Amino acid sequence: MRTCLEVRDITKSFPGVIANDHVNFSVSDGEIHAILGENGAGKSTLMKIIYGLYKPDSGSIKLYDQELNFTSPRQAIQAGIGMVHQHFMLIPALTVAENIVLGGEPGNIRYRRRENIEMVRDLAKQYHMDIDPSAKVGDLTVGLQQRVEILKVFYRKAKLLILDEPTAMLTPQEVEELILVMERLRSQGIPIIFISHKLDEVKRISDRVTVMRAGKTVNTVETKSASAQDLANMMVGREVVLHVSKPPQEPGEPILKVEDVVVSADRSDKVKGVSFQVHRGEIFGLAGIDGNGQSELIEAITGLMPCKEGKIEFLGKDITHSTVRQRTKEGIAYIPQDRHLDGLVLDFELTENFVLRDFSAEPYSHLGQLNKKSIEEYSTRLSEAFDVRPRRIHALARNLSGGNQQKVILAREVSRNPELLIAAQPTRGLDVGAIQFIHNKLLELRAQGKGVLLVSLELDEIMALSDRIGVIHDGKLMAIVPGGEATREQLGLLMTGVDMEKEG
Amino acid sequence: MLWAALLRPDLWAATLAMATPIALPALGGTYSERSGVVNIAMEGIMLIGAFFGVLFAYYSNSAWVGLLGALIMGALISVLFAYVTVNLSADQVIVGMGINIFAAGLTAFLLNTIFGYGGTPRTTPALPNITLPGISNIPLVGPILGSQNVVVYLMLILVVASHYFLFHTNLGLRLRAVGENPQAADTAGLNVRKLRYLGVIIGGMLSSLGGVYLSLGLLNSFEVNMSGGRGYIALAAMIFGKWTPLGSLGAALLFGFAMALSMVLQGGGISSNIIQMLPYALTILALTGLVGKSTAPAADGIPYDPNK
Amino acid sequence: MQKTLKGLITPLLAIVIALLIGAGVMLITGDNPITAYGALFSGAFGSTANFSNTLASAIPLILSGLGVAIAFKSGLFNIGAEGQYWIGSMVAVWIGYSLKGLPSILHITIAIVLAMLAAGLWGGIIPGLAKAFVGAHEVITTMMMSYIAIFLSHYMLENGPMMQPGYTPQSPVILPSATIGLIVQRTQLSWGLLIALVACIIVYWMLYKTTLGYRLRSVGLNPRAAKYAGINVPLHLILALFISGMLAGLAGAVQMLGVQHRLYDSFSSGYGFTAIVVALLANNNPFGVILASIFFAALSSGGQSMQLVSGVPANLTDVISGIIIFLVASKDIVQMVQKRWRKDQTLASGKEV
Amino acid sequence: NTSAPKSTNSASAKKDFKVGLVTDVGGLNDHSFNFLANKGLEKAASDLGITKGVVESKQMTDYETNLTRFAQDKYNLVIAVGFLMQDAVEKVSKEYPNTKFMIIDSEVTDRPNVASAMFKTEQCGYLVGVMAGLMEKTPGIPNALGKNTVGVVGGMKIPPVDDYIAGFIQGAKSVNSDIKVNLNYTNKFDDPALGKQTALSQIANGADIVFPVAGGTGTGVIDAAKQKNVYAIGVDADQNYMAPETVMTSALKGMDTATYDIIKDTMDGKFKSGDVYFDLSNNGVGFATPIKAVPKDVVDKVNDVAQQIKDGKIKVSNKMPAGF
Ligand SMILES: Nc1ncnc2c1ncn2[C@@H]1O[C@H](COP(=O)(O)OP(=O)(O)OP(=O)(O)O)[C@@H](O)[C@H]1O
Ligand SMILES: Nc1ncnc2c1ncn2[C@@H]1O[C@H](COP(=O)(O)OP(=O)(O)OP(=O)(O)O)[C@@H](O)[C@H]1O
Ligand SMILES: [Mg+2]
Ligand SMILES: [Mg+2]
Repeated sequence: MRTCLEVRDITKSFPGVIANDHVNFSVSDGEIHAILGENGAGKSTLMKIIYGLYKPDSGSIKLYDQELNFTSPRQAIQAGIGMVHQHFMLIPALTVAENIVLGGEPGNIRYRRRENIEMVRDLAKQYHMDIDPSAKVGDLTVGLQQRVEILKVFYRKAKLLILDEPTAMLTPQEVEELILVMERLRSQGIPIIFISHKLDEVKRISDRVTVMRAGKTVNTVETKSASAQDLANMMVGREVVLHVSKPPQEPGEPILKVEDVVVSADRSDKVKGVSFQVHRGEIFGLAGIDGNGQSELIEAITGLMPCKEGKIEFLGKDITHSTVRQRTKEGIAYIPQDRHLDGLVLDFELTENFVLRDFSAEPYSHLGQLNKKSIEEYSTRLSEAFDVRPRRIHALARNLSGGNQQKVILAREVSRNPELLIAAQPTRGLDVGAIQFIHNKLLELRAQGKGVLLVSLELDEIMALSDRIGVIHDGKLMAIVPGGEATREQLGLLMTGVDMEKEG
Repeated sequence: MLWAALLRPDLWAATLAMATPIALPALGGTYSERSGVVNIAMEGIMLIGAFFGVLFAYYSNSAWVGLLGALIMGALISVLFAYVTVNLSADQVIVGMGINIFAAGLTAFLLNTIFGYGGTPRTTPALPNITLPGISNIPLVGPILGSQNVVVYLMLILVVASHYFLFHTNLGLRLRAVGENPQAADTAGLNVRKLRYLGVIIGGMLSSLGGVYLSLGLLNSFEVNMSGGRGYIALAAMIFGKWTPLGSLGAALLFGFAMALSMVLQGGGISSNIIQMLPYALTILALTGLVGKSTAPAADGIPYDPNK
Repeated sequence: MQKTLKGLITPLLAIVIALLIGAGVMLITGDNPITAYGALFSGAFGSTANFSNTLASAIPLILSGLGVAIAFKSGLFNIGAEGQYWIGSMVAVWIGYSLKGLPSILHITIAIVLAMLAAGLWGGIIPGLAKAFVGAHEVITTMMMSYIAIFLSHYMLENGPMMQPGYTPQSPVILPSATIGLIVQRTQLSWGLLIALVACIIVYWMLYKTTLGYRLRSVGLNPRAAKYAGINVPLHLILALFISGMLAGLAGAVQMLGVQHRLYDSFSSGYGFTAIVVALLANNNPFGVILASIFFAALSSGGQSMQLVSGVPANLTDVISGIIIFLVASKDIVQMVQKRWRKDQTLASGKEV
Repeated sequence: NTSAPKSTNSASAKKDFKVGLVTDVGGLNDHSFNFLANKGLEKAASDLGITKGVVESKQMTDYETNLTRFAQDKYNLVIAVGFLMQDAVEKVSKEYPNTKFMIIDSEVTDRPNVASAMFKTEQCGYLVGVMAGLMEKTPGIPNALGKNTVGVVGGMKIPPVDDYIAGFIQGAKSVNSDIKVNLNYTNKFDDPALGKQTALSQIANGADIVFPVAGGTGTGVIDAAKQKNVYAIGVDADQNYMAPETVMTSALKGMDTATYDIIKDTMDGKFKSGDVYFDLSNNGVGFATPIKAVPKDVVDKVNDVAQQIKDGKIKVSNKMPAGF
């Protein structure tokens, strides 16, 4: 088989980091080549170099024996390289169709609105993706946005595909669809570079795996020849435990009671009467396809959105109409799903982010004046306890990797010693090591007799951690099943709105 | 009195005439900000256009040459603006304020050194008023639209054309994309820098045209600071119009109407100072009552450096 | 220390380049740049009196610049400092001449506090409420309120309630008890300078050392995260515009009580827009605001002395300050020149060896 | 006062005689008093050989500084243009008793070293008002609209503006009691575009003579009259050159000659402190020769009224008539 892409000795450094350090690997025609590595290993940087977004400091890249010297993605696109970016490269204010054709619009001067919509509809159908081409991208759920990102690449009919974590936001069903498409493309001889933190996906579909660690390529192996455990060990450079061990535990009294809650946004009800309870010493998992009301539900519980109907009780007190500040004081901690949007002030120092929820409480402030010393002490303590890297408490949050940003939020919320932790997508985009760390923290809270409400799109995560699982669909709770008994199939069906008991 | 005033066609003609020097720079700002470059320099570029329009018109003895010269000067200063904001990632608001101060000083300085304190020569040709034969005879519409300065018609055409350009052409789509998310536009293969230059330069030329309207359209002379804050009002009109050409025109018309009305209503015993608050108060009322939130293009004001 | 020095290189170099361009213009128009710049410098700093007057003109810029900076820090663009300045001026003067028989300290304090309150409400109430509850863009509302304030001051003085009976439209002179005294006699430098400096320290302390400053800054940087942090975002938007307006109002009050002593019928003080430039050039740092204000004050007063001595129109200083702002903002141009210069130097020294 | 130079015979003495001029914030381009005062100063420099210095103030607070600068530099006479400088002149003249000051358009009394040049512009306003009133009554004037309406565009409601306007209205009404006067203030002195629109609106409302008292804004008013083929009346200086067919006459305020005269008097040691009034009787104010469109009998009548004012038979007030 012909070698399609050949990467030789690529080096790229950013101020303070060498993101790629003499990286070598190659991709052949008709191959799905996975790249594995911890957060910050340099995978995305490498892909961006191939795509012409970054200029390497040194090294060479060849596409079919032709040396590439891209200075912008325009040339990469012309050379037939397509890339799905880890952080969406979408324009929220434009429609799906506009996003997809942008840069390669058919016709000359006039933008052909209707034709483009039809064309995108056909394209989506061809790849079995259900999407409304005239919807505004900003109104779509992240899962749907991910589809747009993928369709953009298919529209350009690339000769080499780069998929940087395309499955992070997809439902299991969508992942299956994507895998089918990838296999189809492979059979057409189109090579694919595939980045994912999910070892089972990598095992299932890739032909070869290149593992990166700290900017270097550690090894390239045939996928068949390595087990998931081998791959994980290679990535981290030591032995890792892949499975969480959850000791059995009797739940205590209820700590959070949600009764017939209705939440509405943009003039329609997003949560349509949901009731459940979270007990002490319990992890309650909320499973569901993105956009079925889980964000609105937790924002109503945390006080970020008003509750239209129903009642929320916490520690026996009615908090339905309390402010965020009151709820925080009562002992609700919250890890929001979008760390950049809600969880952090990126241009604040770590110190300021560590006290984001408690800055007005003693000892971090006294009579309205911030207490610098105690904030610094607290920050240092948290940085060490949660292994936040770098260990500089005066660094700006913006300059941390996603995994470390997540640790800052986790540290802040867990250390407040809350009675209830609401964790929304706490491990999204994190590597196995970081995921493991976070899972252990959640289990620690459970062991201490606190309540945990876990919201995740990852069924594996939900199933591994939850004592009970509530499945939400279209703003309604379909069922609550015991964690130990749930199966993927059962949950998957419930998530799509199929109620087996009624049907069966 | 108000009713009688509203029925006067000259009120509406004045509305259009007063709206023009606001609508043009507002339209200019729309181009620039749609491409992601915050433009607060409309006031200064208007002065540049107004002054150089007169300068070129006087020495060539042709108002059209003056117009052309003003557009070129507007484009030149915009290239400079684009260079430092797009290539060098300079703070767009600071540079814009710098241009405003620079332009006010430069035009006053040149006026005094070239023409002296007495002002620009009276023999400077002006841009013609045009009477549209078909329309000027229609009652009501005729007195309003039938005979206006050529720049007024040009403005109306440019607003409609800009609407078409921004929202119905491929290039317009690209320009907007760059202002919303330059990185996404870059990865889609667009040339972010070129598109931003395009937005800034068209914007500068339109602001300059607004200045030309003041100096060569309405008059045939230049006065120090004759833009009189219209560039800033245009900034408000652009925001009010939600960064769209039609919206900007609408806001400019509202403002022009209130200005014209405050002119007509004077003399009823109320202090002219109170009456002249009308345009500003009406703008606030309309904004809070009708329009509400208007959101800037997402990447407006954010320099794009692909290596960051 | 070294960092501070390094930070000063860019502006200094920008000033040099802009002055060179200005010199080029003067050579073209046949003026002598050395005389002109000599006059400019000595007009701004050349004597105790000149330096005092430069400092005096910097005071209103410092205060209104601080106001604009606070708004920027809270994510808001207060383009209406001019109007807030006028409101503060009106109230201060009114209290200054109408309240009789008060001890000086009390009189001054009342005038200043009420001026600040009024200007704060002017900026905070309508623009603030409209921003917080309708999302109305503060650029529009503060600008419009500014024009309204200016017309209001015309109204007050032209046959209005504040007009001094007599020929000219101006207010009565404030009473001696409301007058802020001079630091340097026979100049305009009043103890208002102290008020301005103290205001800088307070604003710095407020922004970086208090929970209020923390709230304002987080609302400015990320309103969603601020809401998540339990901060009442609409309230703090209003508060930011209120405080911003208070400072612009303080600028007016200090100017009236310290320098002008009565209100005149005039178009605009020009402080509003200069304040924006001051805040931006200072990168919204309260202490940077002091330097930037002195710089603009020096250019303005020096420019007039330049016109007097050399006949070069004072407008040229606007050209020069425009270029300086331009260059400071585009740091890279200055750095390019800097590198070029270094290279030339090393080349030159290399040749010598 | 003994410090004034006694003789101005030698050339060096003339050169040593230094006159400084401080403009108000309107600057030298104001088409009005700053411009005219400077014109007088320039004439003095070229005719009398004095040394001149000019500063344009940028802010209200610059007045005091700029006046002081001249005084410190030992200028013999310092001219302050505009009533806004009254406080500054009062203050600085006290600090520098050996320097002579002249203020235009404002009264500074009780200072031995300050002369206040006051112009009775209500008188020339009255005369052009009479002319306008008669024109409106006279049938057959080309381009007249026949609505017996005139328009006045004021820059701001301040004395130097309202004096003219008060006189104008009284004059017009004195010969034509039914005449309608549309009065607008632009509240700006430097916005000719606004001036033009204001005048256009007045013309659309029937005005066929417009009278701007608005500095640079007024150039737009004249432009509007020219475009609509009606008449305008110039202000301060003879503005006929702006539109020879349109500007039928101008109300003149001799600030240039006043400035020149006071400089000359001061040089000759004849500086007189206190109010110096400029009115019809000393040709300090007046009106420019009307164009041909103004009938001879109208001009005769205006000249007649002028004589009556000089003789004190007609008293012109600078108070606005009721209703305005
Ligand atoms: N634009 C940038 N500026 C500075 N540092 C950067 C930049 N982009 C990436 N880095 C740094 O380079 C390193 C590699 O980042 P990269 O995004 O390539 O990691 P990754 O392997 O894709 O991680 P993840 O699995 O989290 O996506 C990290 O330390 C990151 O902080
Ligand atoms: N999020 C907020 N929104 C509005 N005002 C607030 C907010 N947080 C605190 N305040 C008010 O600001 C003042 C000073 O804040 P400080 O940090 O001292 O509050 P605190 O002592 O924590 O208040 P409390 O005792 O109510 O918790 C307090 O009076 C408080 O009411
Ligand atoms: Mg990555
Ligand atoms: Mg407390």
